[in-house]
Amino acid sequence: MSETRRITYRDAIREALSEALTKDERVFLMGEDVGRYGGAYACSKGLLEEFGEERIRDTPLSESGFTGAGIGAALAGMRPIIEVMTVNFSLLCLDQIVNNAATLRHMSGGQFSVPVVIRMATGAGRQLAAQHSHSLENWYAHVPGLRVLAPATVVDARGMLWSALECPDPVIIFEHAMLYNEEGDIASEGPWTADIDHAAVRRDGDDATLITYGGSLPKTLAAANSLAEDGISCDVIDLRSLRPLDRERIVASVVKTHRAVIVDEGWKTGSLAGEVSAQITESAFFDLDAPVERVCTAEAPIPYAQHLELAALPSEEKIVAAVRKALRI
Amino acid sequence: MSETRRITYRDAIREALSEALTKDERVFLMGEDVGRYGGAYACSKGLLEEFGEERIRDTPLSESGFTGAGIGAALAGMRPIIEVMTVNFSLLCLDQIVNNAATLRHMSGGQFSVPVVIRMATGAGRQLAAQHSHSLENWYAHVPGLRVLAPATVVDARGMLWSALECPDPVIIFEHAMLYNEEGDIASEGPWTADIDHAAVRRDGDDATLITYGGSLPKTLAAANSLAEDGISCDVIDLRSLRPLDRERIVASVVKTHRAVIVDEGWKTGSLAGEVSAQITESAFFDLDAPVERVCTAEAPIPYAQHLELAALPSEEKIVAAVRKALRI
Amino acid sequence: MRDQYEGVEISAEHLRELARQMILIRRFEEKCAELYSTEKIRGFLHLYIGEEANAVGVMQALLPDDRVVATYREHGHALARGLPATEVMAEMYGKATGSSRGRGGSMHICSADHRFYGGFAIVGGGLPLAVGLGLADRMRGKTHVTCCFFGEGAAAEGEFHEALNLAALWRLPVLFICENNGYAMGTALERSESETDIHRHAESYNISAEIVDGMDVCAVEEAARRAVSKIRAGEGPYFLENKTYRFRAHSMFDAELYRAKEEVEEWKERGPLVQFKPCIIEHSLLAESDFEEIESDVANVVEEAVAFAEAAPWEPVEDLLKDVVTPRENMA
Amino acid sequence: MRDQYEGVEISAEHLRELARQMILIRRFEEKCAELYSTEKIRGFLHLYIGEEANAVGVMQALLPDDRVVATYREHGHALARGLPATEVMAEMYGKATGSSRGRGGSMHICSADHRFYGGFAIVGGGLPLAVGLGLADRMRGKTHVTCCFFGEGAAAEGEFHEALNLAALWRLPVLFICENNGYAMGTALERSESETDIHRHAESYNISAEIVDGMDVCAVEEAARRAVSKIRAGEGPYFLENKTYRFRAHSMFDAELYRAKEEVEEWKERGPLVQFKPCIIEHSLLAESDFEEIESDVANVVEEAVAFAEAAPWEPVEDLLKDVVTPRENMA
Ligand SMILES: Cc1ncc(C[n+]2csc(CCOP(=O)(O)OP(=O)(O)O)c2C)c(N)n1
Ligand SMILES: Cc1ncc(C[n+]2csc(CCOP(=O)(O)OP(=O)(O)O)c2C)c(N)n1
Ligand SMILES: [Mg+2]
Ligand SMILES: [Mg+2]
Repeated sequence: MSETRRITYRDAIREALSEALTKDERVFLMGEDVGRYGGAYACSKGLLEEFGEERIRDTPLSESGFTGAGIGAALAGMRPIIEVMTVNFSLLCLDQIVNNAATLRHMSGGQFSVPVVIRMATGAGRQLAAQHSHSLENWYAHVPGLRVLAPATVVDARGMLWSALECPDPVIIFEHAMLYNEEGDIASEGPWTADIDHAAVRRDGDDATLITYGGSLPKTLAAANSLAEDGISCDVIDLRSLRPLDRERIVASVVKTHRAVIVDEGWKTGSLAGEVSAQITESAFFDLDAPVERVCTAEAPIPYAQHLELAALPSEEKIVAAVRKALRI
Repeated sequence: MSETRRITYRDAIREALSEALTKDERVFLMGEDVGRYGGAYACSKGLLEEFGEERIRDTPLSESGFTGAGIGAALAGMRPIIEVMTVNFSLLCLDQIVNNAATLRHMSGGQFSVPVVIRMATGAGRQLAAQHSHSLENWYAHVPGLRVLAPATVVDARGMLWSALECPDPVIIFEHAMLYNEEGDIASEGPWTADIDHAAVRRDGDDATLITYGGSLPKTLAAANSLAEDGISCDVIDLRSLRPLDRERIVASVVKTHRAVIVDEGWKTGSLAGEVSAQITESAFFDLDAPVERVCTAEAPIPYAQHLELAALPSEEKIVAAVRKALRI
Repeated sequence: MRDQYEGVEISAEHLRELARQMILIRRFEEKCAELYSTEKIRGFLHLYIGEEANAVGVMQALLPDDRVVATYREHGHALARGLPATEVMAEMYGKATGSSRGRGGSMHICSADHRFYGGFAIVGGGLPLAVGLGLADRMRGKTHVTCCFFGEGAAAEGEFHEALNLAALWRLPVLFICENNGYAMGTALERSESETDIHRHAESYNISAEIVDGMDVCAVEEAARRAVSKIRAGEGPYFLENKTYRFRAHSMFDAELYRAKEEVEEWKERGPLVQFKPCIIEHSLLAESDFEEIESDVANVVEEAVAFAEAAPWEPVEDLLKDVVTPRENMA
Repeated sequence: MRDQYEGVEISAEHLRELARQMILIRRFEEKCAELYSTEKIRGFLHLYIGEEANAVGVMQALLPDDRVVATYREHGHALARGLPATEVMAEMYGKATGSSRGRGGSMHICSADHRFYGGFAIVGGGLPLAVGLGLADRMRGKTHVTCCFFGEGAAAEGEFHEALNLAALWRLPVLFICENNGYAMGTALERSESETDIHRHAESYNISAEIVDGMDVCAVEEAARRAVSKIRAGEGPYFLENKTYRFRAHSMFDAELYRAKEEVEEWKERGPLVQFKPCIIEHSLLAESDFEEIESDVANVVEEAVAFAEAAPWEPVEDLLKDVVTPRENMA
C-alpha cells in the first residue's frame, strides 16, 4: 500500500496549481484577487510569492475582459487557468465562454483550439443569499464545446486540474464552496491526475442508485450510510464530469439496482438532475422498478436566514426520504 | 362564429406592441434598433412615428445597460418592454436578468416587484452559424422569479404580450426567428389576450403525446399530420409557458396515450426536453408503455452550411422516427 | 475640515445630526462585528467603518422621494437614509421583521418606504438599475434624483461603462457616487485601473464630475447638494469621486495581507470623526458633553436594535416560496 | 489624399498593390451581393464596400506573425490579410474547402495560417480575446502585434471598456482599430454615445489614440505603421479611430430607413478609390491602363474564386460532430 497524507480540498487545489505552474511554463493563473489577497477562498495563497505577478495575475473586476483574455491567451498557445471568483459572477462572462471558447474549434473547422481552464466556486450553504448562492452547473453542461468537471473529493480536487490542463479544449471546473475545508487522504507521491472521463462509484449497493456530484456528495454518502443502518444498500455515483456525462456507468448501476435518486443542488426545474433522469429513462426504462426521484433545491432565490436556506437545499433527510419513496417503503 | 383576419406572426407582435403602447402610458419599448431601423426583425416598424422616440427608445449596443435600465424603470413603476435583439446577445445581460430581475421580489421580502417584459428572438434555421443560432430557453426556464413564454402561433404572439404586461413579475418572451413570417388567423376584434398559464393541445390523438414549444411546433404538427396518414394519431401539446410548466396537462395526455416524444430545439444534454421527460417519469411512470423520446438539436455549435444546419436541428422526419420508435413500429 | 461649506447649514443642530448619524453607523457596525463572532450574524459582513462621512453627507442632500441604490457594504447608507436600526439589525439576524424579512441579510437591506432599493452584491450590478430608476422619473416628468453608490472597483466592470453612457446620453437624473477607498478586496486601485482618477472616465462620457474629500462630511454634503441641485434642474447626471478609506478588513474573512498597517493608521488619523469632533468643538458649535449625549443615545439605539432583533420571530419555513412570483388566481 | 505620408512607400509598385487589394475587395463583394440574390450565399452578409481603405491600409503595417481579430464584416480584412479569395468564397458558399470548412460562413472567416482569428459576430466580443492574444505574446517576450478591428457601435459595450482597461493596465501589444462608419445598424453614433469622439474614451484609459481618415488608404497605412512601431517597441496598446462610411446597407435585410440618400452620395464622392485613382494618375505613378489591368486581374481572381467555390465539395453530414471537442483515446 502506498503512503497517503491528509490535506484539505483547498490545499489540494493549491498544490495542484503550484504543480501545474511548476511543470508547464505556459500555465498561469489569472483572476480577481488571486495574487495579493491569496484568492477569495485562499486557494492561491502563497503562489504570488513563489511564481511572481506575471503568472499569478491579479485582474481588475472585469469578468468578461479577463475571461476573454484567458481564451485569447489559450488560442495563442498558453495554458491559462482563469479563476472566476464564483459562478454568480460568471454571468458576466458567459458571452466569452459560450460564444467564443465553446465555438472556436468547431466553427473554425478544427483550426483553432482553446485550452483554457476556468475554475469557479459554486453553490450555497454559507448564508450568502440570493445573488451569491447559485448552482448553475446545468447551464454549462448544456453547451457543446465545453467540458465540465466537478471535483467532489480531495483526490479529485488534487488531480483534475492537471488532467484538465492536458485537454486541448475549454474545461470548466466547479469547486463547491462548502468543500474547501473538507479533508481527505491523497497519495504522498504523484502523479496526481484524475480520470475526468468517467463517473466514480463512491459506494456499492444493490437496492438503489444515488447519483450526485460536487458539494452534494458528502450529503449523499451520509444518507447512504444512514440507509445502510436500516439494511438498505445503495450505489453512490459521483458524476465527476458533468459534460460529457458517463451514461454508461449510470445505466449500468440502474440496471443493477432498478431504482435511482439524483441529488443536485441546482433548482429542480431545468436541472442537471432532469437530464440524468431523462437519460436513465431513455437507456434503462425497462429496468426501472420505480420512477426516478430528484432531490434538488427549492424553486426560490436562496434566502439569507439559515433555517430558510437549509429548507431550500438538498439534505441528508430529504435524500433518505427520496430513496424510501423510490423503494416504496 | 366571430370574424377573423389573417396576419403574420411579425404583424401580430407589432399590433400587440402598438396596442399596449396605446392602452397603458407606462409602457415603452426599448432596445437596439427598435426605432429608426424598425427592429432587427421589423416587429416595431412604424411605431417610432406613432409613439415618438421617448417611448420607442433606440439604445446603444449595451445589453446589460439597457436591460438593467428596464428593470430599474419597472421597479419605479413603468411597464418597459425590452427587446434584446436575439437570445445570443442576452448572454451579455444575464447578470441583470438573473441576479436582479429574478431575485428582487423574493429577496426584498415582497417589497419590490419588477414588471418588465423582455422579448428576444431565438433559434436557428437561417444559416447564421454558431454565434447567432442559440436556443437557450432552458437556461431561463431554470430560474425562479422569472416567467418564460414561447408563443408558437400567431394568436399567442398577438395575445401573450398584453398578458405578460399584466404580470407583476419579469416575463421573458421567446420569439422564434423562423416564425416571424408564419401566417395565421386571429379574431377581428379583441380583447387579444392569451392564456399564459396553461399549455395548449394543438391536436388530439390517442397513440402518443408530442410535446413541444415555439419554433418546433410547425415541424411537430407536420409530423403528426404525416403520422395520421399512417393511422397513428397524436396529441400535440404546445407548452406555451416554459416556466412554470403545465405539468398537469402534460401528464393528463401521457396518461391517455402512454407514450411521449418531446421536441425541443435546444441541444439535447441539459435541455428543457430533459426536464419534461423527468417530470413525465415522476408523474406518469406507471402509465408509460415506452421510454420518453427526445428530438433535440445535435450537440455541436450550429454550422453555417445548410445541409449541416438541417442535420443538426429537429425535423419532421426525426420526429416521425421518434414516434415510431416510441410505438415500437 | 475646511471652515466654509457652500450650501451646508453650519448650525449646532445640523452638525449634531451629522455627528449622530456617523456615530450611530460606527457603533452599530462595531456591534455587528461582535455579533458576527458570536454567530448571531452570518454570511458576508462588509463594514463601512471609516467611510461614514460619505453616506451621511450625501443623504443630507436627498428628499424623501429620491431613490437610493447601494452595494453590499450598505449598513451605513441604510441607517443614514433613515431605516430604523431595529429593522436593519433584525435583517442581519435573518429575522422576519428585518427590513427584507430576513431573506437578504447584511448584503441586501432594502426598504420600499425609504426608496432604498437595497444593497446589490454583484459589483457594478446596481448601476444599470439606477439608470432605469432615473429613466422612469424622467419619462414621467418627476424631479426625483436617484443616487447610486459603488466602489472604485466597480469602475472596471463593463456595466459601469454602459450605465454611465446611458445616463449621459439620455441626461438622466442620476447621481453617481464612487466611494473610492483605494481597494477592491485586496486589489489596490493602481493595480486595476490604467487611469486611477475615476472621475476622468466620467468626464469621457461628458458627465460633470468632481473629486471630494470623503473623510469630511461637510465637504461631501456640499458636493452632494451642488450635484443634486444641478440634477434636479435637469442638467443630467453628475459624478462624485469620494476619496475615502475602509479601516477594517474587506469582509470578515480577510487577512489584510495586501496593505501596510501604517497606511491604515495614517488614514485613521483622518477619520471622519477624528477631524470633525475637535473642529466643531473648537468653533464652539458643540461641546464635549454633546458628544457624550450622542454616544449615550446611540448606545441606546444599538442596544434596542439588538433587543429587537433577538426577540424577533423567524419567517416560517412554509413561506419559503412566497413572493418568488406573484400567485395567479386563474391558475389551474 | 495628401501629398506626403510618413513611412509609406510611394512607389508605383506599392500603390498598385494598394489599389489591387481595394479593387479586389470591392469586386469580390459585389459578386457576393449578386450570389446572395441567387441564394448561393446565405445567412447574414455584411458588405465592407466603401471601407476598403481601412483593412488594406492597416494590413500593410503587419508582419506574417502578427495576429488579426475582426468582426462579422470581415471579407475585406480576410482578403487584405492574404487569405486566398478561393477559400473565402468557398466559405461563403458553405463548402468543405472554405476557410472554416464551410461552418462559419460570411461572419466567421478564419485562417490559422494567416493568424486571422476570424470574424466575431457578437459585437464587442473580439476585444477581450484580442487582449488575450496580446497577453500571450507579451508573456513570452514576442514582439508580435495583435490587431483588433471593430465598429464604433462596439464602443458602447462593456467588453470594450474592460478590454481597453486591461490592455492599457498591462501595456499589451494590441492595436485597436475602431472603424467608425457612423452607424451601428440603423443607429447613428450621436444617438448611441454621449461622447462621439470614440478616441476620447481610449485616452481616458491612457491609451495613445488618434483620428484617421479612413477613406484615404495611405493615411491609414501611415497611422498603422506609426502605431505598430510604437507597439512593437513595447509602448503598450494604441488606438486608431478611422472615420469611414459603408456605402451599402448594414446587411442584406436592411431597408436603410435611417439615413438620407444624399448623405450616402456625399460619402461616395470621398470613396477610397474615387480619391486614390485620379490622384496617383495625376502624379504619374500609375496610368489608367494600370487600373484596367488590375480590374482584369481582379475579375479573374473573382471568377476563379466562384469557380472554385462552385466545384468545391460539401462537408459530409457525418462530420457534424467532428471538432466539437477533441476525441479522447482513453474514453470508454
Ligand atoms: C461581479 C463581481 N465580481 C466579484 C465580486 C466579489 N467581490 C465582492 S466585493 C469586491 C470588491 C469590490 O471593490 P469596490 O468596488 O472597490 O468596493 P469596496 O468593497 O471597496 O467598497 C469583490 C471583488 C462580486 N461581488 N461581484
Ligand atoms: C452584442 C450584440 N448585440 C447586437 C448585435 C446585432 N448587431 C450586429 S451588427 C450591429 C451593429 C454594429 O455596429 P458597429 O459596431 O458600428 O459595426 P458596423 O456594422 O457598423 O461595421 C448590431 C447591433 C450583435 N451582433 N451583437
Ligand atoms: Mg473599494
Ligand atoms: Mg458602425
